Amino acid sequence: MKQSLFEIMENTPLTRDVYRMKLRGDTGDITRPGQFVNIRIAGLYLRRPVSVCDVEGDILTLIYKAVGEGTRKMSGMTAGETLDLLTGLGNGYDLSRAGDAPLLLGGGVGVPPLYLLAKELIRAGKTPRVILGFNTESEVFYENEFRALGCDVMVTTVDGTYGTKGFVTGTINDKPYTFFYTCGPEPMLKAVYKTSKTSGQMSFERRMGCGFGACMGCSCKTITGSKRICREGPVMDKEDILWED
Amino acid sequence: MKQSLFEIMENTPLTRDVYRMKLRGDTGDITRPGQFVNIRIAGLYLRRPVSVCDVEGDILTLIYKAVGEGTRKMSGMTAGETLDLLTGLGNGYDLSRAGDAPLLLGGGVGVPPLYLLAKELIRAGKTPRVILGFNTESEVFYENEFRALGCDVMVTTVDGTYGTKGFVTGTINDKPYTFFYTCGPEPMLKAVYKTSKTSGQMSFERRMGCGFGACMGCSCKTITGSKRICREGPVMDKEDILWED
Amino acid sequence: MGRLSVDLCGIGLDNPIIPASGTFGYGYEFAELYDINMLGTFSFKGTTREPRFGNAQPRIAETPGGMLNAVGLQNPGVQQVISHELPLLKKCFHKPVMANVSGFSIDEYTDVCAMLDKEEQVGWLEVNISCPNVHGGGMSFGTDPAQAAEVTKAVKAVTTKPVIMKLSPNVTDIVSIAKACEDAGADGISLINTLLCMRIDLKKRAPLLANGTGGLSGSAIFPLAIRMVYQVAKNVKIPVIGLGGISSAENVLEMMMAGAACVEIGAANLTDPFICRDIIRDLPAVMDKYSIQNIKDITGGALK
Amino acid sequence: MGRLSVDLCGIGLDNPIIPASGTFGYGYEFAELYDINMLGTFSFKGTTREPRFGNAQPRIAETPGGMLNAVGLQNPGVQQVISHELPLLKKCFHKPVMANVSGFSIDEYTDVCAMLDKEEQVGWLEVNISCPNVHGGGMSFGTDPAQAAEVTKAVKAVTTKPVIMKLSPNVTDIVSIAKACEDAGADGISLINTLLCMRIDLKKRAPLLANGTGGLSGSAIFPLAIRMVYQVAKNVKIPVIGLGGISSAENVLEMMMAGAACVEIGAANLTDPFICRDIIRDLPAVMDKYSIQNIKDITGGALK
Ligand SMILES: Cc1cc2nc3c(=O)[nH]c(=O)nc-3n(C[C@H](O)[C@H](O)[C@H](O)COP(=O)(O)OP(=O)(O)OC[C@H]3O[C@@H](n4cnc5c(N)ncnc54)[C@H](O)[C@@H]3O)c2cc1C
Ligand SMILES: Cc1cc2nc3c(=O)[nH]c(=O)nc-3n(C[C@H](O)[C@H](O)[C@H](O)COP(=O)(O)OP(=O)(O)OC[C@H]3O[C@@H](n4cnc5c(N)ncnc54)[C@H](O)[C@@H]3O)c2cc1C
Ligand SMILES: Cc1cc2nc3c(=O)[nH]c(=O)nc-3n(C[C@H](O)[C@H](O)[C@H](O)COP(=O)(O)O)c2cc1C
Ligand SMILES: Cc1cc2nc3c(=O)[nH]c(=O)nc-3n(C[C@H](O)[C@H](O)[C@H](O)COP(=O)(O)O)c2cc1C
Ligand code: FES
Ligand code: FES
Repeated sequence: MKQSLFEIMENTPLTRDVYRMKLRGDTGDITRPGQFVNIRIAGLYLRRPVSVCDVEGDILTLIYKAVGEGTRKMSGMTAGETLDLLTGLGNGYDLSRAGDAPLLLGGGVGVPPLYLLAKELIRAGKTPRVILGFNTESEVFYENEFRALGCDVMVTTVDGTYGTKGFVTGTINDKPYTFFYTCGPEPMLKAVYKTSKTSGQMSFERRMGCGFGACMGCSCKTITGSKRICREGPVMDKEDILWED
Repeated sequence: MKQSLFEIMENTPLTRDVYRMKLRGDTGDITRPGQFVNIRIAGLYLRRPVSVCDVEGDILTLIYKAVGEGTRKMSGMTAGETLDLLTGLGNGYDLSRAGDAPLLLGGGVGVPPLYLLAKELIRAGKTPRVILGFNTESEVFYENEFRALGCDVMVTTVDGTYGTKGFVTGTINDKPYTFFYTCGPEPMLKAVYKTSKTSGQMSFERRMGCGFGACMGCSCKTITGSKRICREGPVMDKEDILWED
Repeated sequence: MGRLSVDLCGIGLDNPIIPASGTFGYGYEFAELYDINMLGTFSFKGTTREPRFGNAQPRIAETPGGMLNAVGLQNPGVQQVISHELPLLKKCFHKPVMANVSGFSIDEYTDVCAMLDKEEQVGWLEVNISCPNVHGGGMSFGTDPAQAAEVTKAVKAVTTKPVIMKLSPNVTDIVSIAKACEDAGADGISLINTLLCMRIDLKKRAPLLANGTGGLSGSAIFPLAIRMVYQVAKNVKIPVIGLGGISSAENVLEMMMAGAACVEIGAANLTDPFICRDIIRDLPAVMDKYSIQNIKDITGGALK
Repeated sequence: MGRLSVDLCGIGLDNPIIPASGTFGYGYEFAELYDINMLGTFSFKGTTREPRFGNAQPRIAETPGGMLNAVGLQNPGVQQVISHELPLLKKCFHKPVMANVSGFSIDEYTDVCAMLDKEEQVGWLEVNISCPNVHGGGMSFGTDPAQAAEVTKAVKAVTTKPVIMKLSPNVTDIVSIAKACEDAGADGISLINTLLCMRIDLKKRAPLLANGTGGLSGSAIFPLAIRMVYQVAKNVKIPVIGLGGISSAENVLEMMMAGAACVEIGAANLTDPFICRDIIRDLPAVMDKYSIQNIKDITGGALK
């Protein structure tokens, strides 16, 4: 983990309330796709956790949805401003388990961390199949970016206004896969857990006090005992998950 | 009183820790020298009161010393940023009592409100004598600005490194005057109160909750009863003052 | 009856927004800024039997997310309030007003309440019991259920107007105080008053406020107020007025969901004199966002 | 002996900076970030007899100038702390450490303290009495002087190490609790623990934390902590550790002038993991500004 200042290079809307922010800074501690950063925002007490979407040299890409006070403040920031980030947080996805035909399932703002994952899988010589789920056409983002990487991309929308109508789980078993990686809202993770036919890894969200293991704010129960989402997570093995309700 | 946004046009140091800030905005409620504005500063709960140093059309000039969190934050602001101001606060000096030979006595950051006062007195055909007191040479500011207005200016420094050595009260009775106006730290006001030979008006500072008469945070006892420094003040008649210790 | 209307002890309010005592004077300063008749009502400056200058200077200090005050109940005394302030108030405000009463003995409370009871424009008496009881050992009336009940009973005996007991948060068990007031006949409860705090002047190595301690108000105390309103609303049947750190329409909804029938807004008026006007303006859109048709329906929505 | 050194119950500290329990784990996570041997000491995560998972999710909420937590004393239980955590701690920290102990009955306190008493590296026992007494009606041990005294006496009987009683701010009269602990033999007092608060989720119309209420920490409570430390320090002779909302070297000086012999820093570690290191670095220059030669000389400087 590192604490350092990043300079905003770009902050542009991808949809009505989803933004992409590119920052320049010390990315040295970011070692795996699926890790996250924790962002200090002036006027707010707690930092805000956001997944790493991409890293290229000293350029870090984040994609976030403006949902509350913190992310709304972020959406108003402009190039040249600096942000205090904790980087290198969380375990990240384990690429070694991908097998030959990995499947990536992203829902809404669960899509971003899969981008760096896809990139690394392709670098490792695999062609991931990617299913991106959104509510409606106007919310779709990053389809082309995944395609440009060379992935086999499919988009689903709940209302059918774009791509295939339905949830990502509707088409999950259309083609065979060796392992799955997913990130998205918890109901989607549950559905993937139930429908998936292989082992896999899922990334979770929790309200966080620190983001680096000090406060026990983010603990969850798993098959192998209590784990901190910020440290032993956010990525959990399918086999380890204990749904609490 | 008005609440409105002002745009910073300029924010430059006059000495090591005294800054002049020029702002553009709705100055319509500023009617008298000696009034003040109350400034909202992001991250701080209470506004910060600062005297009006000058108004020309929609340009407001403030001079402030960086002493604590709020004024330090102000000193880091740059042209183009906006500030939320309450304007038109306080009673201001009463020009009608000046007589033919008004005397202006300013100490440190008590100097700024006297500038607009001097300007208005000159506009009314009078030539004020002005004594500006500072601790030491490096803290002196606005001597030339007062001279440029056409005032008869004298500077005193406590350590004698510039102008006349001593306090403003050391030279107060060197020439005759019809009325005095003063602003500065409370020990100076007390000294002026004791040494002065005519009637006069003095401007006070108090920690303020609101700055516009709502909280009773700034009350002081006077000969004619309790008064709010922010509303019935900050300018008080010499005859009305009751020193509390 | 609009979407914002609520009821407080049988008197209808156009909306639940009430500037809090001590932060809105007698209304006429704010009437220069906007038409204060848009408010639900307001609670005027705490009134005592004799005129009080209040505490020595300084009386105000800044804290993270809030402010301390040790004004010390400066007010011109009940006679002057009736003869001088209420006539001025009447000129700019045409609704029932809330009279905030303080006292240092039971007698003082009853004397002041009896006099304000005769004033037609006074709709409610809000009885602030956070002052120390000078005849009862100096402990605040509001920190002991028995004393709180005694004030309530005494005041109820001298007025026919609804009596709202205003509670202090500086207690171990807020529910026991609220219940004691309810059992003694209170028509409503308002809470919270300020939280007793202190700042120290590093240069002087002494408390910053001349009084030593002061009361904390502002955003910092909002979550404390929510907890106490929630606990009290769960345990009493009379209406609760929620206050403490409210500064937005969202805060108003949160306080009402915690159990408040309406809300008061204090320190926020001091840093943003138009805050009550703006909150009233913002409420309908924020209610739409959370699918709230009539605001009165959400009172206590979060109580389980 | 440097300018920053202080004494805590007979054990010297290189400086008065102590990360607070629950915000610094068992130290080894922070040891990856900086050399934690620069600290005065630190207080490790609250330890109970049995392992505890703690409360359901969510456990964390943001508030103006602070945060709520309802972690619920998650810890692996005293046996695991001794067998697993303390050996890890020993590898990265070479000074006496403060053991923070919690309990839901007198027996639990004494069992845990007796076991930790045998650990050489434990310098002080910090006994957190803000948990409810499950055998005594559920009221927190820390809200009643008699119960606070009972815990103190029981713990003192099973250990020879200095016992520091950690007080809850959720009380009417903090001085009476502190004095009861002192009279029962406590060697020191630390305060404040978190302030009981609540936030409500507007979408769900329910408390945001699964537990309903949570404890407020962070800057928002700093002036409350200053007031309580001031009042307690004025009335007890044993050393007081001041904490609550400290996040700068200036805050440290203010807390010590209010009467603290040394300070703990809690929530600030969570949002700025290097805060303790930075405060230790900043202190000498800030002391120069206020003409302070040795920091221990300012303890209680503002008490009259
Ligand atoms: C490991 C991790 C990775 C994440 N990655 C992304 C991402 O790549 N893109 C993205 O848009 N969002 C992501 N989120 C969710 C994001 O953190 C929240 O949307 C954000 O914190 C909301 O802050 P706010 O101030 O706008 O909302 P508010 O509702 O005002 O926030 C109030 C508090 O609740 C917390 N909070 C609110 N929603 C969430 C949530 N869903 N998860 C965790 N804490 C929450 C906030 O952090 C804050 O402490 C991630 C969350 C986690 C835990
Ligand atoms: C009517 C009036 C006019 C003023 N005009 C000027 C001016 O023209 N130029 C100038 O440099 N200063 C002026 N001051 C003083 C100025 O308001 C303070 O220096 C400033 O508020 C300090 O804020 P801070 O955050 O930097 O200091 P901090 O010490 O961090 O402030 C903490 C709190 O104390 C209050 N406070 C601190 N010092 C003073 C003070 N001397 N008077 C009132 N409140 C104080 C602050 O407003 C704030 O609420 C004036 C004060 C008043 C009352
Ligand atoms: C300057 C000031 C003066 C106050 N005077 C009174 C008073 O006279 N009577 C009273 O009941 N409460 C008084 N209060 C308390 C407020 O009415 C309110 O209970 C408290 O400030 C919490 O609400 P807030 O956080 O919205 O300010 C005063 C508060 C402030 C800030
Ligand atoms: C996440 C979290 C966990 C805590 N756990 C404990 C604990 O186990 N034992 C304890 O005595 N105090 C605990 N506390 C309280 C802190 O030690 C401290 O008393 C309080 O947070 C106030 O200080 P602060 O404002 O600097 O955080 C905890 C606080 C937080 C924020
Ligand atoms: S957020 Fe603090 S331990 Fe995970
Ligand atoms: S500062 Fe509020 S009345 Fe003067």
